[in-house]
Amino acid sequence: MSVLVDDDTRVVVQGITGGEGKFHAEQMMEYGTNVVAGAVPGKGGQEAAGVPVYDTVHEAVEEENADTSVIFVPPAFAGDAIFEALDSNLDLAVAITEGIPTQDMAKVNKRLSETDTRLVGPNCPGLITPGEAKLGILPGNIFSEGKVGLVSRSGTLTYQVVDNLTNRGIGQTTAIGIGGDPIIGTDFVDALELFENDDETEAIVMCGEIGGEDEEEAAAFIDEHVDTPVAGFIAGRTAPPGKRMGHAGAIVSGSGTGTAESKISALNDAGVPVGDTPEEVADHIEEFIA
Amino acid sequence: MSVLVDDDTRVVVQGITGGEGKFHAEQMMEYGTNVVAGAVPGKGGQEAAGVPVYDTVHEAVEEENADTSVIFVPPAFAGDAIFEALDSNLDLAVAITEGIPTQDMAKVNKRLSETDTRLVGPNCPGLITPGEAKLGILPGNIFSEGKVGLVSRSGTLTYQVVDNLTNRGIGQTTAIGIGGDPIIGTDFVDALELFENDDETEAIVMCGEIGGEDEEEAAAFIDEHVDTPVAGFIAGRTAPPGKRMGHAGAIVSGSGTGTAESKISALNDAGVPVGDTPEEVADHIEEFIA
Amino acid sequence: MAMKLHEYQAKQVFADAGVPTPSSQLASDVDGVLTAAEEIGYPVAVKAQVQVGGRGKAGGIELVENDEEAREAAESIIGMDLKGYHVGQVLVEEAVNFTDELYVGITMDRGEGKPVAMVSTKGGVNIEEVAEEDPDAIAREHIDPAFGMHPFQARKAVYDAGVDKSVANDVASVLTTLYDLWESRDGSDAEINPLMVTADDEVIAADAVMNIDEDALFRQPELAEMEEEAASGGDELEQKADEYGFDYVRLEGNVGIIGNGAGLVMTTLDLVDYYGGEPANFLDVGGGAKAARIANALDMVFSDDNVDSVVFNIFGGITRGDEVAKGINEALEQFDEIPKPVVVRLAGTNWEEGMEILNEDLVTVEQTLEDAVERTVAYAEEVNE
Amino acid sequence: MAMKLHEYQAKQVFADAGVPTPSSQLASDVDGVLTAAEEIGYPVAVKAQVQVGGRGKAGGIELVENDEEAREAAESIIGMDLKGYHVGQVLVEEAVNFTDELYVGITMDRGEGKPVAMVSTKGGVNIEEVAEEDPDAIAREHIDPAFGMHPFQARKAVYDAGVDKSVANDVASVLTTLYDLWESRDGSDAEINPLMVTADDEVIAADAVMNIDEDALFRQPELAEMEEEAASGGDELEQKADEYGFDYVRLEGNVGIIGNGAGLVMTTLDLVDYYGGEPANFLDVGGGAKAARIANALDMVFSDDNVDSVVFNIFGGITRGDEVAKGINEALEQFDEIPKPVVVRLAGTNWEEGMEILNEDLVTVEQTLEDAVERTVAYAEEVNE
Repeated sequence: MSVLVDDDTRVVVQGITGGEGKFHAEQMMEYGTNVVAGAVPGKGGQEAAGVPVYDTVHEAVEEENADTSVIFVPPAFAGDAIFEALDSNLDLAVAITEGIPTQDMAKVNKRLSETDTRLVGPNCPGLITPGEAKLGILPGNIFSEGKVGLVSRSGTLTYQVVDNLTNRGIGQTTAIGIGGDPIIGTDFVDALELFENDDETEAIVMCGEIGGEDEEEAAAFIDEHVDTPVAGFIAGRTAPPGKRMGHAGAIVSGSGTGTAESKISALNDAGVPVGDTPEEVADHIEEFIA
Repeated sequence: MSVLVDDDTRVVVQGITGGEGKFHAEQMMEYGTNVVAGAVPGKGGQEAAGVPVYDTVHEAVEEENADTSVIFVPPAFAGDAIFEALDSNLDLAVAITEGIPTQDMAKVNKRLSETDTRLVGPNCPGLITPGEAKLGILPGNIFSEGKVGLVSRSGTLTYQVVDNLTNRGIGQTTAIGIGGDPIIGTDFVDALELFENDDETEAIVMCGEIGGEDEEEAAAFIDEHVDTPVAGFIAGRTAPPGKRMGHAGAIVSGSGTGTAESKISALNDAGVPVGDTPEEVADHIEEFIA
Repeated sequence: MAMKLHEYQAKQVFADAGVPTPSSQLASDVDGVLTAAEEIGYPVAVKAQVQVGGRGKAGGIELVENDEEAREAAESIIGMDLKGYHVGQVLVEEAVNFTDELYVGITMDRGEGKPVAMVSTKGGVNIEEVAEEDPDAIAREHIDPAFGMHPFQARKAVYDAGVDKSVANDVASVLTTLYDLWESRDGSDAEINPLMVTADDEVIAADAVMNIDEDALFRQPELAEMEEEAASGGDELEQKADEYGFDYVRLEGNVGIIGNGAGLVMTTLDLVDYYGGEPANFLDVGGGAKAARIANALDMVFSDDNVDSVVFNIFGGITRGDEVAKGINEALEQFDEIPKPVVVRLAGTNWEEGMEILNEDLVTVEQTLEDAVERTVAYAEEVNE
Repeated sequence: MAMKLHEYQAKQVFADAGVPTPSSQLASDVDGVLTAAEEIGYPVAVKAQVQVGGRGKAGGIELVENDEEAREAAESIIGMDLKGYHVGQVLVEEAVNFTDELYVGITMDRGEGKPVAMVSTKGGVNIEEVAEEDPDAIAREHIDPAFGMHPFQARKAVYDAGVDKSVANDVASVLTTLYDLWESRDGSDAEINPLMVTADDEVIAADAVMNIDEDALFRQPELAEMEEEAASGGDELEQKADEYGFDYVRLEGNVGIIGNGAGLVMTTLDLVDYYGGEPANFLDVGGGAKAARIANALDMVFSDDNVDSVVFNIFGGITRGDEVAKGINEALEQFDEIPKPVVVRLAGTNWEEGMEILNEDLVTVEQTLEDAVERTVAYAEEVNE
């Protein structure tokens, strides 16, 4: 088993005729993902990356039974693309696009409360079930099949941690990059719940970073609802208060919550060991599944 | 028993310092309604109709435990007043105001799908549980306590039918004027469901009129879900197609649905006798509860 | 209810928002038409500016190639009576060469309680017929009024309708503009039919419908001004009712009807029919009418030559029986002889006070609706015997 | 991230939308200040136009009564270094007599994923302190972004905050305008602190904050133009990073850090600290960087005199190891002697290709993140021995 994506997933790629969209559609297919269609307004009837292109996501769903969309649409149009995906009765939409205006995402967030479609992202690397399928831009070769679920706000940090696991022969059920934007679809709690309910996932890695209170909320959720052992990592311990470091999320408010200390102690209180280095995270996981 | 309103209902009147608001607040109290507060922006701290006025509905709820609002706010501000009521954790809001722009009501309609507060109206006379309480502008003296539930799109037509019933000694559990606007809160189906689930209601009168398809939908609902006997009346049999007669709802589309014939035959098919005159409606009800 | 803009007004509103429209000029006499045609360049269409459908079939639209034809068209159209409406103005408009005629429209779907955008490739004809005979030929997209129309929805409607790719973007953009106008101007309907497609893949609004929610005119001052112009034309009595602020519809019969509340007035009409009479009108005085308003209503119905008798049916809620009685007295006491028999039935709020005030020498009083209608129908029959 | 408007720019935006603001003029020299003060009339405030908080305490705001004081204030403020920012311009502004100072603001509540409107009667001081010490003194109203702020919500926030009835309507109206601006201009924060209340119950925006979502600047061309002006000031290296388009933060230490992806770069900083070193900077080259961009990054870190050694940590996803290696070679091959030791760790996409290309004479290569950081910290220590 795995969560959200497997080799039955039928993918439509929104923006498949763009450079990035085409490249990653091909990469996904190479990895084994069942990409069945593209959707690009005005390009209906063409072919891209070897699959038919439709003018609308709805057509791709009707004609090719797509159940999942991966969105590579430029930021100015990505909010609309997500709305289109959410209107198309998909199970899952994964928005890779970075730089979507926050107000567009606030509106998307409102719509998410009205639909059954799950959103992962935006500004995320996507997700992967090793050996089955990947949705997004993660480098497939560093992942391996196994029993560890991974959820992370950061793209390359995910790769780092996965690399540490894979090098020790520890494989993954599914890895989910939830993205570092202020407003995202699937959050830590959602992902933890999915892994907790997945029979095959025997341990969970959660990679957070400074800013916001999502890690604190995740800790509270773990405390109450998660029996699967969790190891954590928090990036940004040395970030000075008030300085922005990349992600809009990574702003230290200066007060109680949002700091690395606050997050680490919340996780520790919930019984989650937090590694000082990525290697230490792998150590904890190794103990869990030993 | 009764539906939606009884002598425990705690009413806040929005617009209580206006002419109509004050007059009808007094009329309601005279009838026995438990009016506990008024809400008028900027008039907080004053008193009107003998009850304290608050700046916001929220305050009236907090301070006086109001659970129901009756709205007498001019049409330009009534949409906002309804939004305020729907934001205040009330059980029920009754909008009497006529002439609210349709687009305002479309937005209200959207919000209704997100809240547990019920709306009756707008552009309606309100509702009454005879002998207990009335919400709105219905002339209390024509109603009498009894076992007939009444729901109607039209104000004065309601009075006419109630008068016919009362004159024969047939009383009412509750009478609900749902209003004749294109977009309303509580519709026939909602009201029928309430009466069907009310132990004391032994028969139902449903007064419809031409335009829209609400009566057809109500007929389908009665067919499937209503065991309580229903008698119907449809105004507008002689209205020529394409002519507007008052209510925006009363536009005959010229084709299949929306006409008096369509509505009457749908009701007949659902086992609902439709009177040719208000007196005939009373005849049917008399038979039902004989 | 809706305030209907004239074609030329709606086109101005659309053009101001960036929708391509043909060049055109308004004219109210033959010289005006000739000057306009000259400036625009033949061929031009001469189009009667009245708010009724089917102007073309009724002779209200002519395509002309030269001065002579233009003069003929102007003479025949200006001043004509078109389905009861006097034609005072015509729009002289550039004739567009088209390869396709589309339909785009926004309206409120009352059943869903939300706006709906519609697109069809079967424009240029009566869209109601298309809706009836081939409903799938119209693509429909419901709009969430809190969000407004998402761009993908405009595209989806256009692609679903099967609009050719060469103009799909432009049509989607017109539809988006149309929605924005509909929303910001409190439209009840906004339509372009036909939206013409030219040989070089341009789209152009060859007709324009914009109806405004009358309840929202208070916040649409520009459009409220247009209403002054738009209101011209129509039945004289209906114009008078407009001035008085009555909901009034003139009908074919001879039994005049006055009441309060649309449902009750419609019921009174139905009862007139039930008792063998023919309603002359629908007149709703609305809620809370005072004496003067009641008198105006009676005055209106009396001015209708077709009316032989009048039934006055008031069930008071916020309308008070004493005010009604005063108004009836006022209206009737000015006559030496009552022109048409009036039957009055008062019920509800203050009906007893009303009965005391009412001058029963001038009217016939009945206690029930049924009796009042039956008596009025009988009076009308007597007149015609 | 947010683009911050200067006070004078934000005030202009607010004033254009109808928010009352004091009369004011921008000046960049002493004469300009005197002329402005003359025209406005004493007393005036002379306010440094730099985007940092606490300008008053830092000596960036002076209230002056006459020419002499104005000259002194202008001379002391113009050209001063205010918390690292050069003051090039001052706003000369009418001094407002106030009886109360309120706070009104709109921002995005990230936790709720929706906008929030805030009102407090404790304006005029650091609102963050109020938020911490007396959170109930700030009334908060969350806004549904699909509907926008309902009028009742503006009123509710104002009444909940305890704003005096005499100005409640005006404050609600300012709050509504502020929300509309925040929404239509893609604000991240829009604030007025203080919103002054005068003795005759007028409200006036004595300060103005307007931060714009940088991701939305593409659809805010007017504000993007203001950014040109607003961007002036700040650390030289940070300005350079802005030009290059890097996410860059300068820190106090001596270990230079370059990497891809915010989380991984922050982790690299944390590891530098973990191994006993001190990070000199945060530099994220972003995703998919090509060789030239990599070379720019190295150039930037080299230009920081504090830097003694550099760790280059790339985990390729869409960034390719071969491009990174090319960029490093390009940057380093121009030196006769490498100015500061560079440790490189490449992983992920095309890392083997990268290792082949990389000129290992110029850099130290490590296989793991931990080893790379440890080595770099050691190099930095060597320099300082």
